[in-house]
Amino acid sequence: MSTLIIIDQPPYGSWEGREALDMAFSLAAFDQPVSLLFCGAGVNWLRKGQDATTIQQKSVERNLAAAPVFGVEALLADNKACDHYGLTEEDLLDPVSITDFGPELTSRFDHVAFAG
Amino acid sequence: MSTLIIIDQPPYGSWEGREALDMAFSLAAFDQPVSLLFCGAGVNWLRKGQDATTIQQKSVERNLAAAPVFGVEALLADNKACDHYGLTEEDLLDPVSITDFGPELTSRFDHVAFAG
Amino acid sequence: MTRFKTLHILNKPPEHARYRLCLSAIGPQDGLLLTENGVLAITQPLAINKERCFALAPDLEARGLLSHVSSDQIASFDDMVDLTALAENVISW
Amino acid sequence: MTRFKTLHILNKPPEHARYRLCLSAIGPQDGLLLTENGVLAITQPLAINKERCFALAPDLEARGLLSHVSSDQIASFDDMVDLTALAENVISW
Amino acid sequence: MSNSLPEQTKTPAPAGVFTLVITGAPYSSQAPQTALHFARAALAANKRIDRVFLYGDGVHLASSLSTPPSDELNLSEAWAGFMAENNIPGVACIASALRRGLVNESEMQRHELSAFNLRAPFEIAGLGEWVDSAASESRVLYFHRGS
Amino acid sequence: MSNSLPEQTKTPAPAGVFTLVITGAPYSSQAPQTALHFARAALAANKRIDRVFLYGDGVHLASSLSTPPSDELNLSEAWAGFMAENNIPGVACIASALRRGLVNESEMQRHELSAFNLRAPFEIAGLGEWVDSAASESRVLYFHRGS
Repeated sequence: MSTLIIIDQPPYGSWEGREALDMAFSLAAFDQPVSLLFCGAGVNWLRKGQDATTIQQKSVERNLAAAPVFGVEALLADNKACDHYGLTEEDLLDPVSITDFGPELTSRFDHVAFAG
Repeated sequence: MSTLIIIDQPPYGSWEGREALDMAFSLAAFDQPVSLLFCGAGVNWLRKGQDATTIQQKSVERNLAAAPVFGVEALLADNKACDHYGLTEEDLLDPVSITDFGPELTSRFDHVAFAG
Repeated sequence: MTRFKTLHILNKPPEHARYRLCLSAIGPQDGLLLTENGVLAITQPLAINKERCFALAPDLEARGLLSHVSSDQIASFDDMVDLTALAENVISW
Repeated sequence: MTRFKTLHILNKPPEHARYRLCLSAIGPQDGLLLTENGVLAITQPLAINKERCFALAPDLEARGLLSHVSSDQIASFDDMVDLTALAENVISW
Repeated sequence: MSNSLPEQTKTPAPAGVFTLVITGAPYSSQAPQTALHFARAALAANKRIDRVFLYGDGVHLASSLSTPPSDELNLSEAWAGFMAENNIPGVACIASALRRGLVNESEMQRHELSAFNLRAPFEIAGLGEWVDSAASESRVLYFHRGS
Repeated sequence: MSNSLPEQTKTPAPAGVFTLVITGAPYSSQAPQTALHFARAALAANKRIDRVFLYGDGVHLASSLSTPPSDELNLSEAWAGFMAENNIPGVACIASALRRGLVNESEMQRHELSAFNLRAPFEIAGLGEWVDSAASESRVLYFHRGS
């Protein structure tokens, strides 16, 4: 049973991405294989240099950096979406791999889910 | 003070359109000039022959038919959106006028609002 | 009853970002079930074989679209149960 | 402080249907203020004069985009108050 | 419906057990309504529903205070009745619920709140309940908002 | 910010009074947070806020039971405090509120509910309050969800 959790919403504007992260961390905590995929506007989660102090939220960078430690197998980012937002490999947080969204990717998992 | 309430969400899938209608009816009830504009997927509110009995909701057709009676000045539908959904004048509920969405339209009103 | 590799359940209108995302994830052995706002897709050109694309009857009816679809493509909730039970995987968009 | 005919406040990302709707409603004497998810628009080509397009500083900062915008285009909440008070009309998308 | 596609080479047994995850709120999205219609059809087809899990905005379905106009379906009531009749456990995710003001009696006491508003038979529990379903043979279906 | 566009020929006095309409829920959208930052800046600039109106999913901001984790801002509490300090009335639309399970003491009694969960100083009233603002000289600003 391997799970792919998809985040397609940008950070800070809604809680959906945070709740997706909680899903992934919970699976990992129970030793279930899980990966995270960022696509669409969701790739903006992965930009370096975020600081959400002024909007009184917690920056998501630290959460994401902790993902491999907590046992999340991979952080994946859709190639086209990164291009669309001008994100090159250098702009992205460290543990992220660029990939291509499509049926080949999703069919590698038994269970594919969004948080909302 | 004239108001334009815009509905850009399709019916039944969310409550936003119903709550937009309530806004328009309230303004009209207090004798404030108000029109409704349907654009994007919102033009699907205007298709004849809706029957929401099986999904246990109230059909929106009757509400819309009542709009002129309640004092809503105009029901407007965006031309391009109607085209996109294959809606011709014949397919639309009676009191609707087709118009072009854009700055010329919105600038005719003092107050332009969405329900959500 | 058809058994798909992945059944994609789509409840978003064509303007929605996830609508496009869903369409780009449909593989050659997959099926598409349109529900709620998703049934509006049947007014649009879809790059998927009609034999693999269904729409939920009550949602079509609510939106005045029952006559827009051939009866082969119309699914009841009973059909939805069968489709989801038989598919190898299901993705709700 | 600039006085616009209509000030458009946009808080949706470029993938959102209402983002496109907003851009199609901007007249020649109008201004655009990007807030929340809307600040992602500054990563995209926009058909609006830079002198009429602003983005909220705290939202840019949160999303790591402060350095992507020239200082003329960066608005504080104080600027937002002035822009909305001075405009003839305001539309929140 | 047609019956046209060839069967796949790999043909596992059809799912007999479903878990329904509802993330769309009632009176905001159609998700709880669609999920209830699906749930009824599933039981009619002799499938089992092991759990209904409310997540994100979906936790509002468990409110005991939701009071729609009398000519509209009370979705919280309809869901609670369906679950009680068919012995299906309903769980609202605790993290989603607390943020959104949905609490049971013990959370009320723990956080010194003035009231509780969780409708029986819904309970409050962690994401572990969802992991439990995801890790089992159960087919997990999601009902999200549609706009 | 630049100061580049020519002034319009028609130049009405700048708005001195604002009405804030919040339609996005806390812990689901950023709307209540952005509105609060705006409201603080407006008062600092000597503007007046005649009313905060909660509509649609925005009514959840008036919940007295919302309990985010201790390291997250409690938005309901922050808004209630801001309104009390500055004598700004806050109104949740009654139709939106009842559907979504947000009730005050008198609605609890009228509908024979088990509890109430409206946080003071928020009140419950009809859309007439919004019409009142829309028909006045007040500038009505909307804070919707952003996704």
